[in-house]
Amino acid sequence: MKRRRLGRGVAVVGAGMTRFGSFPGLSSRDLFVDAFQEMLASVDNGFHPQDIEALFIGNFSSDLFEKQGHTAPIYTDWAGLLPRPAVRVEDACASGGVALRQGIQAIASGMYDVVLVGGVEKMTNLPTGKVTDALSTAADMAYEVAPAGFTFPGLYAAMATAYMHQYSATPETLMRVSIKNHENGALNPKAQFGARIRDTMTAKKASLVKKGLPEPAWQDELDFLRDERANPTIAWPLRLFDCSPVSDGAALLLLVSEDLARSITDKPLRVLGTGQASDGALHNRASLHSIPAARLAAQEAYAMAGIGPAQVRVAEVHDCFTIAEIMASEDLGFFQPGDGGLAADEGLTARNGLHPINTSGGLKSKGHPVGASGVGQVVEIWKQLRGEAGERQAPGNPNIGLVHNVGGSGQTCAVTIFERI
Amino acid sequence: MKRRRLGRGVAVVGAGMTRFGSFPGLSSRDLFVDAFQEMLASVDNGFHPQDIEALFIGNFSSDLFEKQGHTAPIYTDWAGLLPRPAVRVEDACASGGVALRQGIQAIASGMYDVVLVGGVEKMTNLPTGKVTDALSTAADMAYEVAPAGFTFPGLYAAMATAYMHQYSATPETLMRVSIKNHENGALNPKAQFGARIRDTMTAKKASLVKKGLPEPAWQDELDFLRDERANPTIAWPLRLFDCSPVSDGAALLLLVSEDLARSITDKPLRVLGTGQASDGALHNRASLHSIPAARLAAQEAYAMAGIGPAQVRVAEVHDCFTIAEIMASEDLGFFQPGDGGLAADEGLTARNGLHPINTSGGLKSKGHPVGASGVGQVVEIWKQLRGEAGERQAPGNPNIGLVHNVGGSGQTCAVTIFERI
Amino acid sequence: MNQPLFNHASYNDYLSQRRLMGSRCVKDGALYLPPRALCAQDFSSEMEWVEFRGRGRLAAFSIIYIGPDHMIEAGYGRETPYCAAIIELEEGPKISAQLLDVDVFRPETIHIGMSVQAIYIQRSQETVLAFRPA
Amino acid sequence: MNQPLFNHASYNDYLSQRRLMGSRCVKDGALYLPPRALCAQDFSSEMEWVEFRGRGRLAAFSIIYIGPDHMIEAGYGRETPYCAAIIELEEGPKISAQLLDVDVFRPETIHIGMSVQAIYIQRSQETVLAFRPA
Ligand SMILES: [Zn+2]
Ligand SMILES: [Zn+2]
Repeated sequence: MKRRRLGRGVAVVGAGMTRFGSFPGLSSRDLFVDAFQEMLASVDNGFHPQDIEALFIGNFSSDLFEKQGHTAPIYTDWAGLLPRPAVRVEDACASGGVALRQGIQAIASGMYDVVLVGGVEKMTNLPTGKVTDALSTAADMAYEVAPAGFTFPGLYAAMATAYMHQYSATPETLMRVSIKNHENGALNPKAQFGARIRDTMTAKKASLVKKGLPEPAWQDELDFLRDERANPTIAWPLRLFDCSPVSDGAALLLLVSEDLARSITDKPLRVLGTGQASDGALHNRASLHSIPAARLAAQEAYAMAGIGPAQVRVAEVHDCFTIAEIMASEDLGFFQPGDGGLAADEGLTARNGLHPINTSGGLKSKGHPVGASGVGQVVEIWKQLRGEAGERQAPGNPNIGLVHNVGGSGQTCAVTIFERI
Repeated sequence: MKRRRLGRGVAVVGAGMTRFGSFPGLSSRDLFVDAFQEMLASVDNGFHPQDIEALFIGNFSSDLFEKQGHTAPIYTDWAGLLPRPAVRVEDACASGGVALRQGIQAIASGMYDVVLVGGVEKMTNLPTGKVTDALSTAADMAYEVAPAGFTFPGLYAAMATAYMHQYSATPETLMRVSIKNHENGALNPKAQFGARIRDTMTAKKASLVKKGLPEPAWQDELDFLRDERANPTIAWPLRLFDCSPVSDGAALLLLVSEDLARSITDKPLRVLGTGQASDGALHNRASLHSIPAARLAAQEAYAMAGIGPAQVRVAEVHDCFTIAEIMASEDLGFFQPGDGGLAADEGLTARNGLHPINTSGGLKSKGHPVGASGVGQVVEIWKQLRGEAGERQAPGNPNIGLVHNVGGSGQTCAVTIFERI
Repeated sequence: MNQPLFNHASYNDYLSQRRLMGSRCVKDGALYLPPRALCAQDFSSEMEWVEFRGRGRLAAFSIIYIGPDHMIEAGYGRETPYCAAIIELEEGPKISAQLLDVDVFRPETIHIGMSVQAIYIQRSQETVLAFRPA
Repeated sequence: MNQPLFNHASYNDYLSQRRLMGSRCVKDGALYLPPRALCAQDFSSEMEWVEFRGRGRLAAFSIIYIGPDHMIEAGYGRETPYCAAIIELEEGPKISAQLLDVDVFRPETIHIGMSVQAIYIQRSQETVLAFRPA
């Protein structure tokens, strides 16, 4: 593994995001401006918005979701930042994580000292069927979607069958990931779902009883999640609560060259390492029970950072589906191949576990406005490493955090590691 | 104007493109592979494709044109370059020129030594009405297209009325730009239109006579272009021959850190300067008879290059419409505001003129596969500065060339300057 | 603070009431049409609604023979072209809109600088801002 | 050199003749299904057509209850789910296709590793490659 270097250091000095959710009447430019205002408010010390020199914005498909292309200059205009150069970056659901890398490279190149990195998606204007179709375009339409009828839940479900076949994991393991992420999300005011699955179950029970229907015999969340009526199958073996929702949202980061960082905030995050890799359609991969591009991206990021997985104290991983979080926990080296499921069962990825994963609630509970997700992950790492995550703060004053952002079923993966300095 | 610098030098050492045109049965990945093979063949000295470390690919909207998103890893796969990181860059018709800037920044950052920069668009699968609608998404759908019914020809036509009102130019000036670019394109085997307008006129005359119809009284090309039947109005004052066509095509460049350049080719082009700027919807601009973002991008590129317009020996400018070339020739400083039309009338932008513009035929005659156009411009500069442009070679052994790539009606402009070293 | 959000949805709501409403920065008076939530001059988000009179002058235009889908559905085409225009309002902001009641077959009769007045038209169940000569 | 281009259009043409055709690199024998024009191993463009036998084994699958538009149009839905599968062909390449003639309501009866055989089905006027248990 070649060890890559940046020409100069890059730091995150500000971060903001909208709540993720469904916001009728708000367009993507409204969301962008909301996140921009929160980002501005996050900056501790002196900073003037006019110091921003360029924008790099991840967005999967405003083309299909809002019938609007060429959005980067629109957001720039609406944020009052004309005539700054503005670039839209697209790698499906990894658009945000890849936009972050463009911002990092732009500063390291010496061209710019201060850049804005963003991610935004407005998905809920379309009916669900059209959303499914739009998301399908992140897979190979000619060779995955058209002939096989694969959808995104279907592709991850196929990985789940391969994983379960290889390692004898069960659907209950997937359910525990969902339960854990909803626990975390319930503590995150920015999350789309504010309820723990236990609360959802209790509310549903009460509602059924109120309607004069028999009270379901759910003993615990697993019982609830095993019930086809409560948790219908979307793409076997994945059910509704294995899937992240359809969301609107925006997230923004302020990046500067490292020498400027302390003039802007007392607790900057330094970019320690970053990696990215690509892959073909799911069927073309050597492994169907892990995401090879994630392994390569992580290796590159670790090599650049000069650390290993054991030093990562908190991680936001791309849990578009529950199986994805389990594979990620292995692909990132937190657990051996095949042990990710066991780790989830044993609570090792909980907030107070050995490897806290998705303290934000993850895409599953926080929401998944696809182009914004990779940037939203960094917003959580920003809060965790600065000790500002409130009730969901991971213990032990974590100083190193990682984000793992996957596009499609793994055709793209970007991994970036941050250290509080 | 802040003078920007790159952390290290960047050079173009290879370039290739497909012919631009309408190619039924060829998808964008076929076009990409074609251009990739020609790029590989263009490299003089030792180079192995596996040395490519990352890809930056401009594409406006495969989402709408081909119903396929997340194309960057697909092209990477089809070119045999997995698992290289691959980034799609979108700024409407400036996607190619902006992708080039990402490649430049990636090398200057120290992250990569060898990158592939590409642009690709497959437009001709859709019927013309759908193409018009897809291109409209590069304007503000809510505030330009929906209320006013503006199309892209319409927006440039509005600039033409503002220009003509300001400077008393006439439609004949626009026609002379078209005639000149078709003259150049007729000498470019990669051009969509292989015929000079005079040849088209002669052929049309012959065809009418053959059908037993009266011979039209066209004395010259201007007569022909003034005839509504031969050259129908699309968006007054712009007619068919003022507009670039709907095209398929791909173009690719090999970029390396400057210290590697001579090991790969004997005649590399160094990136001397680059600039980019953004703007709002057309109606929001201070000037309607020039493109402010182009002026700013050019100023930034000149400042970085340490040269002025007089030193540019050959330029490819974004003539999506004839009026755009005239405004570009002023925005880039080749002529004073209002003198661009006169310069076109006097032939100063012809191949052997003071400021040769669009020796390739420009978007007008070479074709305009929107995401590929900004990269295709660099392919022409590559040929001109290396003295490999054949019959359309600009005289005087030009050593400095410029590309000017506009997105939308000027919401984005990227300008990059190259020097043969 | 229970006023409508300064965005496109509110702008359209006002248009359906035949009112042309933008926003004004309370701090520096900058005017935005369509309305914005954030001032591009000073990044203030203290905005107030302001009604525009709808009077202005023609800044640029085109007669469009091949329109987008929604204009074709509205009956426009090669034999029935329409005038798309940029209007500079008296209050300062410029805006794109259809210019009606002009002779689209004699564009030389349409003059940049001519005075225009806002009107409200119905197009596929929506109220749309347009202009006509004043 | 007058052979069909090694691309999707040709692949589909062959499918409509109920033939499963890919490409093989003449220099190093690398196999591509669907066909490619450029070899990812040695960047050679010297390719030849090769016919696949259509026999393979199941590598991964899902039973899909909410499909994309074209599958809904083909009659699939919540009450009529279908099996989307990844098949590893005997010759090596893997491919995505529908797996028919399996009990979609008892997915435990569908086994990774089971032998499958290509069939050709008609879906909205196109010939589509699918598989069934061998
Ligand atoms: Zn203000
Ligand atoms: Zn080979």
